[in-house]
Amino acid sequence: MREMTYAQAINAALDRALGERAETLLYGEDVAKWGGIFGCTKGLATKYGDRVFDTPISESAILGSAVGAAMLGQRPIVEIMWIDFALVALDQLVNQAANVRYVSRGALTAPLTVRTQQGAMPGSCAQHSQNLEAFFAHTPGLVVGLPATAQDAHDMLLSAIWCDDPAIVIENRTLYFDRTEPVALDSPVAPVGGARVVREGADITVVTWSAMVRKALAAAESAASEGVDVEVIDLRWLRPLDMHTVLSSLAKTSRLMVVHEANRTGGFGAEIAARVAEDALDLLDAPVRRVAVPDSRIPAAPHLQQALIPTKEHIARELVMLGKF
Amino acid sequence: MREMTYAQAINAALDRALGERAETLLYGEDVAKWGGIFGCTKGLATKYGDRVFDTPISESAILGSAVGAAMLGQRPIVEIMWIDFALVALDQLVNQAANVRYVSRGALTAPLTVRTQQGAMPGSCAQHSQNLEAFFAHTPGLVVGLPATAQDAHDMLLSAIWCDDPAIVIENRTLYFDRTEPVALDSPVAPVGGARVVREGADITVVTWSAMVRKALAAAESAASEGVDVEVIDLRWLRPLDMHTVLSSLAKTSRLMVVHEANRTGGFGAEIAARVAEDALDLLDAPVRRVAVPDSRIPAAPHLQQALIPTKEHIARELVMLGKF
Amino acid sequence: MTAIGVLSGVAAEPGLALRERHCRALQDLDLYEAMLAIRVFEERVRELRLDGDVVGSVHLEIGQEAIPVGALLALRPGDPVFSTYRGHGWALACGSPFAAVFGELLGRETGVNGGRGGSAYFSDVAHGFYGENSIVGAGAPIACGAALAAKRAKSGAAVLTVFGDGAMNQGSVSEALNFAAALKLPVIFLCENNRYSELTLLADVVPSDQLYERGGPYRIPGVRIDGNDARTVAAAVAEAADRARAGDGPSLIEAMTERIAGHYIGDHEQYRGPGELERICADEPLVRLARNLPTADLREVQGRVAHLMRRASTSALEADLADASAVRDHLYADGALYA
Amino acid sequence: MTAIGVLSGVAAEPGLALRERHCRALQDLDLYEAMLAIRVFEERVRELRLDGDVVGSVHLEIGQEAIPVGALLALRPGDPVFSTYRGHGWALACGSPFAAVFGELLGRETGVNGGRGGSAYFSDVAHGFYGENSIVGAGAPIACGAALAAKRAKSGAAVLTVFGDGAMNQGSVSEALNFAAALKLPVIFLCENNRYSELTLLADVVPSDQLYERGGPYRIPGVRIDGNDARTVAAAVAEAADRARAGDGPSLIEAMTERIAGHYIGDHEQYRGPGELERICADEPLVRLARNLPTADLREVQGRVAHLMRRASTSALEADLADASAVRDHLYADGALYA
Ligand SMILES: Cc1ncc(C[n+]2csc(CCOP(=O)(O)OP(=O)(O)O)c2C)c(N)n1
Ligand SMILES: Cc1ncc(C[n+]2csc(CCOP(=O)(O)OP(=O)(O)O)c2C)c(N)n1
Ligand SMILES: [Mg+2]
Ligand SMILES: [Mg+2]
Repeated sequence: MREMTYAQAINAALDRALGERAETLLYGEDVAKWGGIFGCTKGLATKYGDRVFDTPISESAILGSAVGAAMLGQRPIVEIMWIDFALVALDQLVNQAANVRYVSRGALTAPLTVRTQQGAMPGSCAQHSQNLEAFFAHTPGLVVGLPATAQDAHDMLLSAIWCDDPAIVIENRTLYFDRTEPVALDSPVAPVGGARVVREGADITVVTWSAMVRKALAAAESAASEGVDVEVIDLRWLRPLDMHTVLSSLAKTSRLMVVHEANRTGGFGAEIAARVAEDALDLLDAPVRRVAVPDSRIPAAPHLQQALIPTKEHIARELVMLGKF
Repeated sequence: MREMTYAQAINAALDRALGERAETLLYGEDVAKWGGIFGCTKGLATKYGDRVFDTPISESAILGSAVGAAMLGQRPIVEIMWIDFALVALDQLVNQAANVRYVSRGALTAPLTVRTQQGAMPGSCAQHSQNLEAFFAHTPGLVVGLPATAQDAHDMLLSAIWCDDPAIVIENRTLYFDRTEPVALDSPVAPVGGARVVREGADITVVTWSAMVRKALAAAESAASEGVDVEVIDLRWLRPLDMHTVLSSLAKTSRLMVVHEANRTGGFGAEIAARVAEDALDLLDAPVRRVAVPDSRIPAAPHLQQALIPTKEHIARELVMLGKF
Repeated sequence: MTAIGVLSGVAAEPGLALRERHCRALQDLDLYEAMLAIRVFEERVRELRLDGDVVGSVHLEIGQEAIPVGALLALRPGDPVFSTYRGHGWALACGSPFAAVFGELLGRETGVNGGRGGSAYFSDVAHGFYGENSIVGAGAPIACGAALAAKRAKSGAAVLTVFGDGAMNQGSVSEALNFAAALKLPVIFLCENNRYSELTLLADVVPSDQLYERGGPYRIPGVRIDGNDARTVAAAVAEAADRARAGDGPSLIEAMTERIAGHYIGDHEQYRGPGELERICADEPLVRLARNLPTADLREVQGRVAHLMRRASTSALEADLADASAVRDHLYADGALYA
Repeated sequence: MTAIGVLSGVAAEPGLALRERHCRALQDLDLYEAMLAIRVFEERVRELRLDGDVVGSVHLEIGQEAIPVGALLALRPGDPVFSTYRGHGWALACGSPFAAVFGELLGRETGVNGGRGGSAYFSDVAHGFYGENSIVGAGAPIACGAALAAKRAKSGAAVLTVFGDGAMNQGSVSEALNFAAALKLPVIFLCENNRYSELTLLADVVPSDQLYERGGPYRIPGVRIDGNDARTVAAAVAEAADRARAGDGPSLIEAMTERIAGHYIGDHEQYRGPGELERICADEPLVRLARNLPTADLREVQGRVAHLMRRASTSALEADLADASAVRDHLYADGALYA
């Protein structure tokens, strides 16, 4: 175990992937010579030479070439600096990468990994603040993960790279540097998928992911002091989706809250709620509650962002209300 | 009332918009000189001159220029030939158009209309078969409508054009020519929004849209013969979303089915289910049921498509099962 | 009779064997035979489409056959080829068996992709055909990736990506040109300029229709060639492939041609001017080449090709429909990922 | 003292008044004053960012001021301007009041967009500033649309869109070039070539760094100019604007410059070679112009500018934070659409 930041854990995972698998490539804007705008890829170009390189600001070329290189046996790891920028080239993931294996009945595959990050940060503008995981989670053929901890930033990235299908790992930049955590670096690479109960509780199941995991955990502590015992599930992967863990928890708690930073309507929280309404309606003792950004664009000013984005206090209030329902 | 196809109704709406509003423009690939690949824009270039024009195959330029022209007071109506192609230029709708009004506090606006069409048709390939309404419905700032009838193809398009915000009208090409319907052409233009009960029934509420409306209606007839009385709601607009009509119906039926052609996970059916699980859980006497394409890419061969896409028979079976729950 | 067998008619799965051949070693009659095979294949597809055996949009390459034939004579086995939806001829030129491509269009289990791809989006990697693409321009960046892989593997492969004139206005193609040139990738950008994009004349939507110049700002050598002459195409592709294999980066070839069967089957072609079709039909590759070939030789080749295509389409028609119970297979490598 | 008042310091809301002026009518001292105003504005922004009053990514245009000043001297009121996230100077050159731009960055109700836009994505349509854009390249197609509107309205307006050197590799910019040229739109593509995109040298990701050539295949006249000289910029923009207004279509101007304050505040600029910053600082627009101006005049201008910026930033700091209760307003024209 080594103490490291989420960003350093990513770096370690990339280092391991490049070291262990000769067919990996790492590229994107600014990733090589200077190690990435967030430093996640620092030192890798020096260590791995031209397998790590900088690209022009051409997301279609980045993603498209990843598809082609993957078809020919490479295992490209490409960076889309902000998830918002994926929208200039979404075709290459949704129309191209996702189809390769299916349409060719496995004769061709596209085992590429996209690393990107998302979310609002104080001052970030409306074009750099979106949480777009729902777009990818709605795309059959893709694998979608959102690590919430340094350990998962490391492990899930490796799982994605090892995965034989196109995967997108959506990081959250508020997590990159904000603290260090002990990270185990040499465990075997796990297959993609699997949620995790990160706090046990008897009264409410909170399903959440990415940066909201910590807020939910903190809110659960507040709620505990008001007598509401909250179980928190870090969903980790949206595709494949581990409903088993969610439903097992719900069997115990009978109350469901989903928390995400994406805006509510059409967010992936809807899918969790829908699955429960379909497959486990009887388990529910109270209405499902989604805590999310209301349907709005995201303003830049921090105090305006705060008025929209669920805070720990906001989640705690909702938990207490749901617990007392 | 005039008998016309869905495609002709679109043509009539465009004709009216161009005729009544001098600030409208109509452009896209193949739309002008030869009236569009589906003939929806036939005759309009001759009638309205250079306000109707053909563009290069440049979706970013088409959508981006629509944003800019709209900011400067025009009311562009642009065509994206297949919704799948929107993915090469989604930035211009999600990062650009949707932000214009909000970020400028209304000093700038982007009243553009995108006409596009979607869905599978026998033989259509995986890159021409997707149903992507959920992407747009998840985007605050956009207006999203899916007309199911010739009358709505006309009326909703006009509502979208008259709307002072960016709107996308998603047509379905299986509806373009398959029959004629009487269409009223001169009614006042309604504001966007509003679902419609298209069949009354007491036992199950089916919420559906676009090409699935007719299948659901036909399935409802079959179910009726087995004693299940189905209410069918044509949702029409996903954004704004008329939950009032859905919940009023559900208050009567206590059973909800959502039917759509998009693949299940993350489809907009999840949102309907989630809203009900949040706001009207008590109304439900049975689990919510989503009938949708399973999470798959869409194969070209018609018999393979049929194995995935809900048919009338399939929906009817599900209705009977849900009715007997 | 001089044809030396670009049609491997004796094999179990008849197709074209162009990659192993060299253009200069072939007679005009061989070139004719290869192009005719594609032509007759597509004419048969048209019949099947009009009969309703094949459904959906079908884009024929009729009139443009000299480009795939010429190009594949210049390529080697192992050189990946990426085409557009107008790709039957490209697959065949790569060596895809006629019956397997018929089968694909017919949704047969024996189709190259078991009916998943259909006319507009199939691949046949066993023959180096990395597939069609139904998103205009999308194949260009993908081919760059294949070239990146080839470069890394030092495989000596040259990658060919084909697209239409209209595709040159798609941003992804510009990005691919710069990307390939910046990284000196072994890729050949081949633009089939048939002057039309669906219903629209290229000249109506570009300030200049000299598309080979589009590589200029990226220092990509560009040539405009007669795309209706297979030897000319082969020479240009061979030069570009040499450049690619030598590590000198991408090339852009603008092959001037005409499609003489509409954008897709069912296109009324109202956009044609008076006499236009007659004019272009008089110069299409088969007509042009046939002029100097003995009638008896032509007859023999035509007979052989017709026979093969009848056999291939019949065998495809007789094959089983793709197994619908497997329709959800192959979404992921691992079944556990379907959840 | 020769300055004739590009700083409208007496108005209620001080800002730059360039659009009404003509470059030739101005003295060097006026140009100095205008560029200095932007410089001092941004230096104050840097202080506010480092103090934590402004938060988030802030991209300064320090070193590039001659481009917005020159360009706006060549434009007329009513000519829409679209910039990138590096846009403070562009807004100011358009005439946005200093205090309102400070206010925007500070999240004040008085900010041009009440804090919704922030440093990287604000607009000020009242001054013809149609806004920044934080998606690289996205402003180019949008500007084409503005030009389309201007053309239809026969307003005689020329539209200016600004982007960086790195943006030239974004597909949407290529699409915009072709689109504008095909439609002969009155738009000026102005590329601020500061040689870097974030941490990456342009030269490392393009086969040729002669970006003005990128318009060639579209027959768009392209020039490379000294972007550190406001008069040169004004002349090039004036020529392009004349072409636009005459109906002769777009132009591409590559203005060579250097940013001397990093990609954003906090950039460690490790990518600089030894002596690089010193070299470029010796030729930055203010230093260059100051060389031939009397010290006393410079002092006076500097004093006036400093005073104005202090006043403007103070008034912004004293203004109320944007009203958070209105945070959901303006998503749609019609409240009923929020459902
Ligand atoms: C991104 C995208 N936009 C539009 C289309 C619709 N479309 C299919 S083929 C075509 C015309 C392409 O013309 P060209 O590139 O000249 O190729 P050709 O069909 O002539 O071979 C268009 C516009 C598409 N498939 N993808
Ligand atoms: C589509 C897209 N890709 C990537 C980015 C991230 N990004 C922001 S600024 C920038 C560099 C742009 O460089 P250049 O165009 O030269 O402009 P400069 O910053 O030098 O003014 C990048 C890559 C983005 N904002 N949008
Ligand atoms: Mg063409
Ligand atoms: Mg730059």
